[in-house]
Amino acid sequence: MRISCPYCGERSLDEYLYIGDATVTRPDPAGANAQADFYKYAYERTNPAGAHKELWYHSAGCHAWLVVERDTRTHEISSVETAKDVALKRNVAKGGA
Amino acid sequence: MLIDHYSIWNVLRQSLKGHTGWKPAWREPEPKAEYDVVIIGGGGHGLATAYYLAKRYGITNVAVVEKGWIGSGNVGRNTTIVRSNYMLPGNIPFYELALQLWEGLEKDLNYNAMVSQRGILNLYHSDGQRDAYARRGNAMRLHGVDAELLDESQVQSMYPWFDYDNARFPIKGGLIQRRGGTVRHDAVAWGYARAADRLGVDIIQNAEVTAIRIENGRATGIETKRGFIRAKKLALSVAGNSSRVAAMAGLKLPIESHVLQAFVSEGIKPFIDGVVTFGAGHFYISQSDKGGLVFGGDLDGYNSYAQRGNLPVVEDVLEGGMALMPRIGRVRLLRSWGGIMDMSMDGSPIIDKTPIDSLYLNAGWCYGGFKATPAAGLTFAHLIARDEPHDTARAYRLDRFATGRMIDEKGMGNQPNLH
Amino acid sequence: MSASQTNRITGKGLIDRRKPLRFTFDGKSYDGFQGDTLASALLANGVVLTGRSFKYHRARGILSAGSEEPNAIVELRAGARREPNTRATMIELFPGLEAHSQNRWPSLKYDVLSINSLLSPVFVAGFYYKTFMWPSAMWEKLYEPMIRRAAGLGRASDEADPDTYDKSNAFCDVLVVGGGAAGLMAALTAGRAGARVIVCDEHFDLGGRLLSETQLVDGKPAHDWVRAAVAELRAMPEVQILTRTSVFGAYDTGTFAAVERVADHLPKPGVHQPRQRLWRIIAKQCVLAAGATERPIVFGNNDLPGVMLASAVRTYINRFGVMPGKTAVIFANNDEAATTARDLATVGVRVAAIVDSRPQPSAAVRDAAKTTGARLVSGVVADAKGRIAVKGARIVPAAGEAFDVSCDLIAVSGGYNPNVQLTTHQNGRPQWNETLAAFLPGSSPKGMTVVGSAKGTFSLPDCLAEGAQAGAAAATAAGFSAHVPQVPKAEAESYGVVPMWRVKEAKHKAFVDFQNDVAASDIDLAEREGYRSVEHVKRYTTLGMATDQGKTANVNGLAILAALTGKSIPETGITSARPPYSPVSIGALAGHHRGKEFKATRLPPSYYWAKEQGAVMVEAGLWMRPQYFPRAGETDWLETVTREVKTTRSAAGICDVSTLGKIEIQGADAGTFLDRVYINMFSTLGVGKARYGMMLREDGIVLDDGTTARFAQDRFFMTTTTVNAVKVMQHLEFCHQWHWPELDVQMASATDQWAQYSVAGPRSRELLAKLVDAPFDISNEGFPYMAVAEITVCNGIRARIYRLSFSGELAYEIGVPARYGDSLIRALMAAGQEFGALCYGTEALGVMRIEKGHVGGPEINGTTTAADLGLGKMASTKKDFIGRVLAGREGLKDPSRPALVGFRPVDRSARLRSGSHLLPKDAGNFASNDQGYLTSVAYSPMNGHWVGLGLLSNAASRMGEIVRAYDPVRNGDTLVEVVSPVFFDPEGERLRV
Amino acid sequence: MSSLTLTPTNALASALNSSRSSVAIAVLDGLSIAHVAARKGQSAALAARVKELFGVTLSQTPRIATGSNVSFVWAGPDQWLAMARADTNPDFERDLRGKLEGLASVADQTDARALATVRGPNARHVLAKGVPIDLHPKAFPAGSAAITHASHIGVLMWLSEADDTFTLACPRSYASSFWNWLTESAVEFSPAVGE
Ligand SMILES: Cc1cc2nc3c(=O)[nH]c(=O)nc-3n(C[C@H](O)[C@H](O)[C@H](O)COP(=O)(O)OP(=O)(O)OC[C@H]3O[C@@H](n4cnc5c(N)ncnc54)[C@H](O)[C@@H]3O)c2cc1C
Ligand SMILES: NC(=O)c1ccc[n+]([C@@H]2O[C@H](COP(=O)([O-])OP(=O)(O)OC[C@H]3O[C@@H](n4cnc5c(N)ncnc54)[C@H](O)[C@@H]3O)[C@@H](O)[C@H]2O)c1
Ligand SMILES: Cc1cc2nc3c(=O)[nH]c(=O)nc-3n(C[C@H](O)[C@H](O)[C@H](O)COP(=O)(O)O)c2cc1C
Ligand SMILES: [Zn+2]
Repeated sequence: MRISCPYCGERSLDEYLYIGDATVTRPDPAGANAQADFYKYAYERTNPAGAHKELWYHSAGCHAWLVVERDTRTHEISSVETAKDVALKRNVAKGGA
Repeated sequence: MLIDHYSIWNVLRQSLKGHTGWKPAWREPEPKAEYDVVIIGGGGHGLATAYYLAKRYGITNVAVVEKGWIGSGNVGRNTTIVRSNYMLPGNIPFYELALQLWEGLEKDLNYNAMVSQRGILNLYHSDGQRDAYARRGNAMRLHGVDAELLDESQVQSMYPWFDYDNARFPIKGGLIQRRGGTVRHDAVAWGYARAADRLGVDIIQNAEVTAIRIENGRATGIETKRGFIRAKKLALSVAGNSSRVAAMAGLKLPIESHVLQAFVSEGIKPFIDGVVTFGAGHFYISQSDKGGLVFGGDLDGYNSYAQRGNLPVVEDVLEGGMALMPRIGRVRLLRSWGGIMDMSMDGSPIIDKTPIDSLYLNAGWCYGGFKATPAAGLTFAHLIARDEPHDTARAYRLDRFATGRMIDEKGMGNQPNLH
Repeated sequence: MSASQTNRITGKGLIDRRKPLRFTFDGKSYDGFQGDTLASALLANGVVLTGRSFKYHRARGILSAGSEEPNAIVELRAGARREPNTRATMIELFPGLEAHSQNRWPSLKYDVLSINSLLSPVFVAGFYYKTFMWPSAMWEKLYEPMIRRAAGLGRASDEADPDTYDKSNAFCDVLVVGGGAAGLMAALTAGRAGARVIVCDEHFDLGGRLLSETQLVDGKPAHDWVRAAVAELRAMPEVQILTRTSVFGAYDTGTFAAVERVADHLPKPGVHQPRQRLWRIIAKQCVLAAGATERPIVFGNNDLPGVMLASAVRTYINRFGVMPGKTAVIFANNDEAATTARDLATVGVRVAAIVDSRPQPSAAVRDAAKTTGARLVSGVVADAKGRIAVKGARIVPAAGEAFDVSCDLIAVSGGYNPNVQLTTHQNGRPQWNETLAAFLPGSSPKGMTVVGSAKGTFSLPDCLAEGAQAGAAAATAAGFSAHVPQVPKAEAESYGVVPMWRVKEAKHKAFVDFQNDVAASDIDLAEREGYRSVEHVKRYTTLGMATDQGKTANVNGLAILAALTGKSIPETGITSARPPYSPVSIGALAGHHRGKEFKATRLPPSYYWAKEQGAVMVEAGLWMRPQYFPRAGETDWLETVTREVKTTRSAAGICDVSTLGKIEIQGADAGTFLDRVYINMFSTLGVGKARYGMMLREDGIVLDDGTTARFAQDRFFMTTTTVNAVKVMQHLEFCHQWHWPELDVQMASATDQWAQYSVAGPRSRELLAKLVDAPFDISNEGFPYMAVAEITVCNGIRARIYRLSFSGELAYEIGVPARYGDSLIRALMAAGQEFGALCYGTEALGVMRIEKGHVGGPEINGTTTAADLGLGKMASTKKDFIGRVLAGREGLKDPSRPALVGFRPVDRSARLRSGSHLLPKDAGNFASNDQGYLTSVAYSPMNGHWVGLGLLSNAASRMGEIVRAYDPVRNGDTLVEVVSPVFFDPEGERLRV
Repeated sequence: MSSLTLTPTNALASALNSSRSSVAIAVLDGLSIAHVAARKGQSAALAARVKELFGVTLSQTPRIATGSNVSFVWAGPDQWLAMARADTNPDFERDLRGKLEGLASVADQTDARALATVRGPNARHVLAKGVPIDLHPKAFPAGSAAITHASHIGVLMWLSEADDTFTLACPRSYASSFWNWLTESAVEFSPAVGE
């Protein structure tokens, strides 16, 4: 499997580390149900068979964290974005809402 | 009259008649409209659960519903290691129960699954690893389980041909559980299937479950490729597919599905007697009774339902193999394959009721569920039959992550691919 | 020509008759030629019996001429280079080649275990599952050893593999797998377009079937065309030809694995030559032109030596100039019978009969029978006759009486199976084609096109045309402008297959899987017993599980099963092929990474110096660190370590701590960032100060600890533990990029930049004073505990100095650019000489931290919280930080959770061991009494006895209690007293002086 | 004032002394190296400043750009390794930090890496044995850079703009293993060694 790092280009699996689901984001630690929210964030996974947004780290490359959308049945990758860009957009969305 | 009982005498008798007199190992029944218990998943666990439900708890109106052929999942693709050399109190008694059940399995099932207690040796390469193994071995001994800590010379006398002289991480010794060993994987599925079938359990193959019916907060049946089947109690035992099937009931689990590869070499004359795990890389190995070296290593590391792996792990595993056993350089890899496993968030399994009435869950076995098969079947059957956990499986609760009572042998936390 | 090569055909074949080669088989010497395989050379010498089968020890000869060979597998070479299960059909002959038959005793001809063959009615599929159950203890003692003695085929070498293996990465626009007609045409076309092309073929010559057939291409012998094509390819700078190279795996995103047998055709690899090379090929496009494999027909005794695939018969004749028999019977269900008959007759083999199982033998066959004078029979060969070699065939005509024909060769063709394996490695399912009676590629991996007979295109002109088209299309897809060229002319062959899977008239055992001795009757039995899925049949009978992976067996087997269950072949389905396509040596997959090079080694700056001192080194992760520095006369490590500790605590000790992870953290928000990743505050840390910090994982468990210094408002320097350096960097980058990208923070690893030494002990200040340059004030007032500074040492060398102490002594850490590390350790030692300073290793480091009750790896083990380690109070309540919320879960706050305390033996002379479990004093050895364990122990020179740290339930209320440290795996059982974890200088006075 | 003086040792040279064979590769020494990372929102300003100071356009893609006495090789998003001759730039990191104040974070890397050069017609064959990226001139033309690994050891590498020389920088502590791999990979081509 090869992932295209937006910075480095296409590289093989062994340059990357995987951490998992990118659809969960760190909840508000001051929220009313912080502990329940953090439990869900840290433990509950959709674990879909199909399209999966997930976080990869270009550990042997540029050290960027990436959000990769990949089909868990075929390993086919449909998109790669940097985690930073996704996070900035998410934060804007949060702030804007 | 077809013959049912397996014994050398019947085999000899049959050999004179071209083996035409054997009764099929299991029937191929049409699904009934309703069962007392429907078990989803015809793997080792599902079949064992059915068997013990019938045998120990007297519940025989049971169906095991399998999407493909029985044994097509991980029970048919694992590296066959059985052992109870765990460290934590939530685990040891459970796996020890399993090991004891293995020890009596053939007679129980009248099926030879070739339970072979040839010993499992975990090598250590540093003082820290030694002490960690001592901690584990001591925990085992406190539970009445056999464990011995070996030094380098003891390991040498067992396996003189490991790399001792030129190793990057020299072998300092090992922890051995002599009662550990291997079991012929397919035979476990077949043996349980046959024994369950004889007790009246319906084994329904090629019947993928596509939906779970829930009425008033209660699971009442399943939609399958072969029609709707009503169930008084519904039990999930689908290993690597737990999240997919649980999602049919609206549940999200603390589980990810990952692929683990396994490997077999060409058949060669046996020279590896027991099971060995390398402590300085991801590699473990045993030799099958056919002569193939059966080995494996680390997970591929990413969520996958593809049931196949990629090249980096293949190389990583074989690097470990050559580092430990430089004599296998000219032995050839014959086949590699993958299995999809439920990797739970603490590396330990879940046997529990779910928030949905009459829906029971057996999941999260990671790469260690084969050895658990008899105990998983027995304790899950207990839970289903009695509606309360079996004593040895009490710790395997679904809510332990929310309460902070994880059973984390490796200390890797909520990152499943590291367990 | 050598006299022994009685079956060599004069003037035929592509072997080099000027290069005779001598070899031995089972100790007997023979001659062959350069260009032979072991199989062709054996046949040339009239050797027909090559091995014994796995289970029944039946006589086995050569079936094929390729990598599908199930029968003729031998042990090659001897000693450390002994190589089991090697296909004689793929071994290139080299001078001095030594091969042995396998799985027989005492000799190939008289094999005692061939008695198994008589017992074959007993040893049927599933035999073991029904037997050996009683008494159960006998399994390991008797039955299994018996079974294992008979298991396996060849023997692995007893010695380490002496050869080296290489790996290489290759990238191309078009990978062509297979260099037959279709593959060559594809490569030529793509190559002409300028694409980067790699052509792999597992044989030592390109050409595929063209080397084996007498066809004409453009009016000339096919191999002339091959030669020209290869020459053209070789002249193209962007084309790489890899012969002796099997592409064995098709992985995701155009990744292919191939193994090149670089030196297997030589007696041994040349100097600096690897034996084999693993290629990782990344291809934009792949043209799979892997050809097709002929399948046998399942008739009685069809495993006898002398039964040979028809295509192999032609290969031996045309390519190797070998006559595989004197009198032949041909048994086929397609037109290959015709070609085979002609080729046999041409070289003088008598074709006694052509047996065509089709309802109506084709015109081609009728014609061939006529020209070769063969008797044409519409019917089947029911049984081969003979004991260890074919002596005849029992033929059952479609109409009429069965009769026998004597012969020593039965050439069979049951039709072709396209080699679709590589299309299925990513779960593609082949599709059944009724007309061709074969599985053709279904969905292939992205970017792969299948051509030629691998796709079921069996006629040469079509193979060439398809190759050209696919080559052009692949080059175009890779961004080149390619033209489909005029393809060379060739005549189309006819095929006309009509399935014939199993000869029902067989009287003898009829084999499906030759190597694993799976007979048709085993499939019958499996089906009867309910093992009706094709996958069950495979596993119950072991059909297709031998070293050849059923290349000649699987389709026959499933067709037989389909007939039994009454299902169609596509309903029955085929078992999956998995990598590798053909077996690959383990050495090749490991490559360079074995022995000392298994993993990279990291050397700390003082490494070479420490080696000079005779230090004992220890692996610490990838690092090699000095463990202790023994001196002459010291009898054991404990004596050395005790001296190192005592000297450090009384004078000065120096330790290389460069292995600690070091991270430069800069930016306007660096302080804020640290506040969020550490449980304690860092934004408030003064410039010129350091602070001990602890970080958690999000699940509330401790991740790592270390000190972080502040050199400027916006510039911090973090240290991590040695083992967690990489993990922490990854974690920080995750936190920054994913959680808080809005923060102005930049990070750079500095682990390798700084050589860092801890200088500890009461004389450490005096020692360092000799190195630091003026005007730096190293006095206690000028540079107090937890101060840090950027200074110079030894006349202007940049350095960083930190007043930190892990040992509990007055201590410093001094860092210089790593290139000065070697020099600095020498300077420190020189400066320290007058104070009696020494260098200490990881052992003494550990002893001193345990004496001080500092937590280390055994305590920060991925399951402990800050509170467990007695550091819960460090957590700031004024802010959020990673791990805070989940650390609040009830289970992690449970007071009965084991927490850190110290232990000392009641009998002060007793030794403690880490990993001992803690039980109440008078409690029995039961798990229910297990209350924790010792994490770290050391002999404390300062206390004069062993001390330990451990995790104990309800620890806080148990000070002074006596408990047992129970260590049955080392026969230990020691009474210990629960004490404070700080064993030395509890007030911390020494480090502040 | 101290009477003790320190002298530098090169990590690869130390490894070379203890290595098994020699190759057509050279140890590259004598560079001052600093990690330069743009401060938040300062990329453009940093680029302008660097252009003004050194006449180099900072590459936003994996390339090396060489200006008057200083080269900047891309080292990650918004990060570069700045390199200059050590003899004329002894205080390179501090100078840079001063010059780029407010625009970039600067960290000394002079000692963090061991550098080797590989050149010649077989350079790509040698490197292909461990470096998993496409080094074909079309895919990796002169001036290209990459962060990747070589035989499991992290490297930052580039192909010089001037001649066909690859430079590989590995973490200093890995120098010995790196050297073993490089020499073993090269030995097939009977190479020569230089300093
Ligand atoms: C490569 C590998 C090596 C391993 N090595 C070991 C080892 O050495 N020792 C050890 O103890 N453990 C090992 N394991 C783990 C062990 O194999 C598993 O934990 C265990 O087999 C899981 O239980 P099971 O047998 O019930 O699972 P499975 O056999 O996977 O059974 C689950 C069944 O559910 C079926 N199913 C799924 N979805 C549906 C649906 N929707 N409808 C109907 N049926 C469905 C599947 O088809 C499957 O047959 C290994 C696993 C792998 C992959
Ligand atoms: N008369 C017939 O009906 C009939 C039937 C089958 C084939 N043929 C003939 O066979 C030829 C088919 O040409 P083709 O090019 O398709 O096939 P081919 O058999 O000529 O060539 C395939 C080549 O691929 C190689 N190969 C296979 N798998 C490989 C792997 N994994 N790695 C590396 N190499 C591998 C083989 O060594 C072989 O050289 C034609 O000459 C055709 O006439 C004729
Ligand atoms: C313990 C064990 C031993 C195996 N031995 C062999 C073997 O000798 N030959 C073989 O072809 N496959 C062997 N296999 C692999 C199976 O053929 C098959 O690949 C595996 O069960 C997974 O199924 P799949 O490849 O059909 O997905 C073995 C599998 C296991 C679990
Ligand atoms: Zn990258």
